[in-house]
Amino acid sequence: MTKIHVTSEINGDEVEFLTEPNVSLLNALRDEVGLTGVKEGCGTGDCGACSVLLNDELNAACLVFAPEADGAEILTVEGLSDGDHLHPLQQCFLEGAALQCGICTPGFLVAAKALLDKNPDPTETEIRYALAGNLCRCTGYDKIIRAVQDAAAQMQEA
Amino acid sequence: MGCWTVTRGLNTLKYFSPSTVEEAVEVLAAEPGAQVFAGATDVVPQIRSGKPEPESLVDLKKIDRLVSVADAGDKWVIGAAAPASHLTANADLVAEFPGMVEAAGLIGSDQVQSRSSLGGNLCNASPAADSVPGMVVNGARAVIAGSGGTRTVPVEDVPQGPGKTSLAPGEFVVEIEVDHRPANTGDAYLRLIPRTEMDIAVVGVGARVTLDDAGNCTSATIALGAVAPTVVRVPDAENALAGSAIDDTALDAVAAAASAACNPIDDKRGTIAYRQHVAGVLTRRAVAIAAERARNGGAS
Amino acid sequence: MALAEDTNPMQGFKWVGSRPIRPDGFDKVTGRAKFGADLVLPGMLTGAVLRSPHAHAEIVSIDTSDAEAMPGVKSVVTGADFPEPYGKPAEQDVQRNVMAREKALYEGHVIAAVAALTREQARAALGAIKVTYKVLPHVMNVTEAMADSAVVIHDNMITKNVDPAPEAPSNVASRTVFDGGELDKGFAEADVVVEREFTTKPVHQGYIEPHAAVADTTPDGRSTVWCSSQGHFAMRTYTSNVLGWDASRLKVIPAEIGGGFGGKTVIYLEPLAVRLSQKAGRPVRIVMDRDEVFRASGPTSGASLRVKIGAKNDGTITAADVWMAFEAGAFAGSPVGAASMTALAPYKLENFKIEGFDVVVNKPKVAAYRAPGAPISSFGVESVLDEVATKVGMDPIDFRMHNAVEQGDTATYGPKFPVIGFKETLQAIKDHPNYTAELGPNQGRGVASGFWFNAGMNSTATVNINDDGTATVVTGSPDIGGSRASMALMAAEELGIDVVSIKPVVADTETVGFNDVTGGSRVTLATGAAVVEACRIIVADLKARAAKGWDIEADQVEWVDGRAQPIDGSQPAVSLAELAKNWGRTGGPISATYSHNARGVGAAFSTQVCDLEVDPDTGRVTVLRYLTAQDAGRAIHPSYVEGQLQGGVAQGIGWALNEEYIHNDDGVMENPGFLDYRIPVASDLPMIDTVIVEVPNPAHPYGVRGVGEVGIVPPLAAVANAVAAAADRRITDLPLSPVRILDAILNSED
Amino acid sequence: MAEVHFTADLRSFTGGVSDVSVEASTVRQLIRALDELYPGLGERLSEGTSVAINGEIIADATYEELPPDAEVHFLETLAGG
Repeated sequence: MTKIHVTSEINGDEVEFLTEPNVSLLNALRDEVGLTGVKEGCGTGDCGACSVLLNDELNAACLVFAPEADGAEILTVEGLSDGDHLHPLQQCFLEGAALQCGICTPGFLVAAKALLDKNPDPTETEIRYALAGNLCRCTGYDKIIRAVQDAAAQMQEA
Repeated sequence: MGCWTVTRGLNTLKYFSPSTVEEAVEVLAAEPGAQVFAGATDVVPQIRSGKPEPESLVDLKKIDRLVSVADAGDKWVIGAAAPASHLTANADLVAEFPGMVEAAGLIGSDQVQSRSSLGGNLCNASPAADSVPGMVVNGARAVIAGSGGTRTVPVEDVPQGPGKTSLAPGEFVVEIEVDHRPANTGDAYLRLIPRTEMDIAVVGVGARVTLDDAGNCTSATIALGAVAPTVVRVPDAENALAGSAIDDTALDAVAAAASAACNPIDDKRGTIAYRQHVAGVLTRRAVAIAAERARNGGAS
Repeated sequence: MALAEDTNPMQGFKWVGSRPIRPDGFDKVTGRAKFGADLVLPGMLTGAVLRSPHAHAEIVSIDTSDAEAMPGVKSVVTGADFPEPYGKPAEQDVQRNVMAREKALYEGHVIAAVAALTREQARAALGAIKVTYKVLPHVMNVTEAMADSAVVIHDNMITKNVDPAPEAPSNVASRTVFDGGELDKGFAEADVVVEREFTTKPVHQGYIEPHAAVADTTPDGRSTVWCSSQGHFAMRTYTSNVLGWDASRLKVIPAEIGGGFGGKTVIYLEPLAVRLSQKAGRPVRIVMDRDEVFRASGPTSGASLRVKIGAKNDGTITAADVWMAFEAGAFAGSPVGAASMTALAPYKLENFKIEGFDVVVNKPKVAAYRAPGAPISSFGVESVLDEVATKVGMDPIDFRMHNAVEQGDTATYGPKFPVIGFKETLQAIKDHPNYTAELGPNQGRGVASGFWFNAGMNSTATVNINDDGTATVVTGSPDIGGSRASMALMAAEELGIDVVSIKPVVADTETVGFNDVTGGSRVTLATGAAVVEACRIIVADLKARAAKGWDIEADQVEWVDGRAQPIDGSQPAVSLAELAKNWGRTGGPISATYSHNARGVGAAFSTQVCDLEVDPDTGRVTVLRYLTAQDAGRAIHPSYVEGQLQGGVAQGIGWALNEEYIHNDDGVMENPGFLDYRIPVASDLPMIDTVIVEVPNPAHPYGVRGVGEVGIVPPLAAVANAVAAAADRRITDLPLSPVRILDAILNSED
Repeated sequence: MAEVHFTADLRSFTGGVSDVSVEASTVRQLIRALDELYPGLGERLSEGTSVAINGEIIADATYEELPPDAEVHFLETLAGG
């Protein structure tokens, strides 16, 4: 046998995939499961483009071994929206022009969701530190921070 | 215990996820080329970058004892693989050891915080490991398991130099023990990084101070990170504090002693002169914070 | 659904100036958008690249036989698989940069490439390629490279623009000089003279998406290439040149691009992927690792500068003397020319000399980075101006205002300025509350200004009217910062239909006419003007079709708010949708294409002010407030204009404070990752306040100037000037790291 | 007549002359005329230079028409980011 069989709940669906022991979850999600919304910017946990929730905790998928996903719940950017109904973060990123090239956007959305799950009403400073693991080279972060603030406010009202 | 074995050409790769310490000990005894991991924040990138691959990987996070954080009466017992995010979320632990927990909370981004652990940070044996000075000043001990049984050593005895530990083959750290702090005791950890996040410490300082009822220092411990191959205690600074009112004179002596205790290198992150100077600056600041916390009953 | 929120009736526009959701946004927030590394083709192989571990070495031999025999390996290429370098010198440089020939010229220079079934197999095969190097001495900065005793990297490099031409080769590729008036006279008139030397380190564009290319080469000798670039037409030109192919054998399809900032106007992987695919008979994908991006793709130059400026006590600059030497990397071509032309351009100057040198060193070949060269020269000039202003006792904005160029003034690079908005940016800063906000102890404020030309160049746009009354706008300009939204807005304005009825598309090299790269802040201006002109052809056509229905002359029809109507009001208006529905019987498909080499470029100016605090005991800097005012001409989509301003500032702050290439004594890069190549993170920055100044460019249909680049010009000096104010010391070497600032505080008096 | 202004780099071809008036109605004619005045300059101007005509910088300007009394500068071709 050359592959490991892994069963996970990914974005709400039971998903089975094959992998090798020393492959990262990032590579498995992209290459085996086809979730290319999970981006690779560095492969060393320094950019956050591959952010996913693993059992509700924020992780860089490039720092996780794929077999660790066996029996785990995973959320990627592809699972953020509810059908064609965008998550408030997605909507606020769009309306607030919080993306330019868009390569970092999936990671920011997942990391911001992790933040708001734990802290529904974060301060600007809390948002900035919570998202410090996600690099963006286009925006200077200004509009990203504002979009998260807007989404938090909307979700508080809802 | 989860176990997978795959073959790749002539090589066999194995992946184990033991569920008890005993199982892990057995696996490691049987698999001399095994790499244990908790957060794997260093292991995954190393493998990807083409470093020689371990023949087997052993995930310690499925062992309850390694991921639990508990007040065991006379001491805290923190699983070696418990993610830092669980430490920073534990209000009681934060209240008692704000400095030590803050140090653990500085290891990498929120993404990394879900993975990084005291045991991993300790066994990675980086001189700049943020959590180690915080553990050292609080007298933390590492409980180590191996085929010869279990032994407990002060955490500062584990790292032996960059990337080197005192662990024997087949041994791993099970948990970190920290005795409850005495009354009127506070701790603090400060580090210098060029950015506000995501950097490796250029200098890290852990400090713990115990005061008497009059507010004078009865004992202090100071440990410096990133200024020598391993964490450095600063007895001269500790002695200067003992019996003092932690006034400017004492703090000047502390800063000078900390600078003098450094044995740093010039590297891409900082120079010798910079590290020496800033070790003094941060030690002074950390001691002041620890003393303030001690005055407030240890709270931050 | 109409998404226009703040329409701009004051300017008479319905769509231009509004902030709709960008059309490509939905794909990007849901993970659907396909970037370079996301494409998968059946049977696709994975490529990997062997790179030189040495900064400078002769390649004595390469033996790939073991690698070729390894499991899963389908093809291996080396220099022998590409034509001998040919053509113009600059073309030969690209050929040699893509694949080393006789020598490896920097650590990371490509030696060979492999395609295999899996990434692991490809990696393993790289390890089995036997390369024998003869390591040569290396030179790593301009001082070393310009020394008489320096090892010469290219033995045929004779310095250009030196009279008489040198006989011996050197590492100086060329010299460039701009001058005017009489320097000695100018300095003699000065009451105050300040002279300083500066250095900067190479910095990387730092896009988050690593370079990626997929090639599928078929047995008929043609190849389809998918790449993430700032211009797929340019990638076709360069790639075919390296391969020695006719360009028409390549079809290049643009993927979404994850940031470029100039660094993706050049090729690295594409020719390797094409040849590997050709030899293997299967598609090949190559994606750089982050460390390869740093080691082998283009940073911008490190540099040494000397700047001397004199002024009278009334603030009039009387003379400026600027000397610069720029690292080009391993091949000629640093942006020292642009740095020379921009250095003093914002100011009226009679007596000046700017001398620049393009110097090769054993580092990666530099690539364009946002206003290439200008931030470096501006750093030196604006730092010295700050000191001069202080010495003559003037507010830094007033001092600049006193000397600022305006329409009709002669730029130091020669021509006269057309309508520009430099003084307006200065005034905007002065009028903003940030400029008078109170500062505490150890805090400082720094001001700097900057200039960039912007570019026009070649663009094509095709507009097709669909029978449901919508329009497809096809261009060949990759969208790196929201340009599809701008194209849609301008088309909506021209056609008079809702912006959501416009579908902007970036098409491949076989589907639309030529477009130059997305660079030089040119797309909204040049491709935008092509879209506007194509829409105007469409409107004329629609008016003619409506006229037919009314049996009147086309010139008796006007186009109002998306409808044709007789000027005399004799008939009810007919909408674009109705006209579109009847396309078949009114003259066939409704489509127009407009191509041009764009004219009417509007120059850009920016003025910025930075407030920061220096920790005097550790040298750490905290940026407290940042304000940028930039003349955009007119903002088509203000949110994305603000985004360009903010992004340029953030990159500039990183350059000023922490970013640098660090090489060890062997010429090996020590920080090829985001851990130690420290770009700003969210918690490093405050909100970046923007003022969009609008002095319309009269030569563009909507007054656009181009906004992408000039924002990165002032921050280096703005930050340095603020540090000088906060620490009471001027530090002239970048980056202004804690180590450097503390050293200055402890060891220098100023 | 086109008024041509030479940068310092080009003055090595003109013997130090910085301004010259030349009869030409396109850039190509201008370059030919300048090459006759200053042999070798034509080749230099044909490679890697942009032309600024009345202040507007144009790449690949060879066939560009020159308005009457155009002010012309030859500049290095620039790369943008």
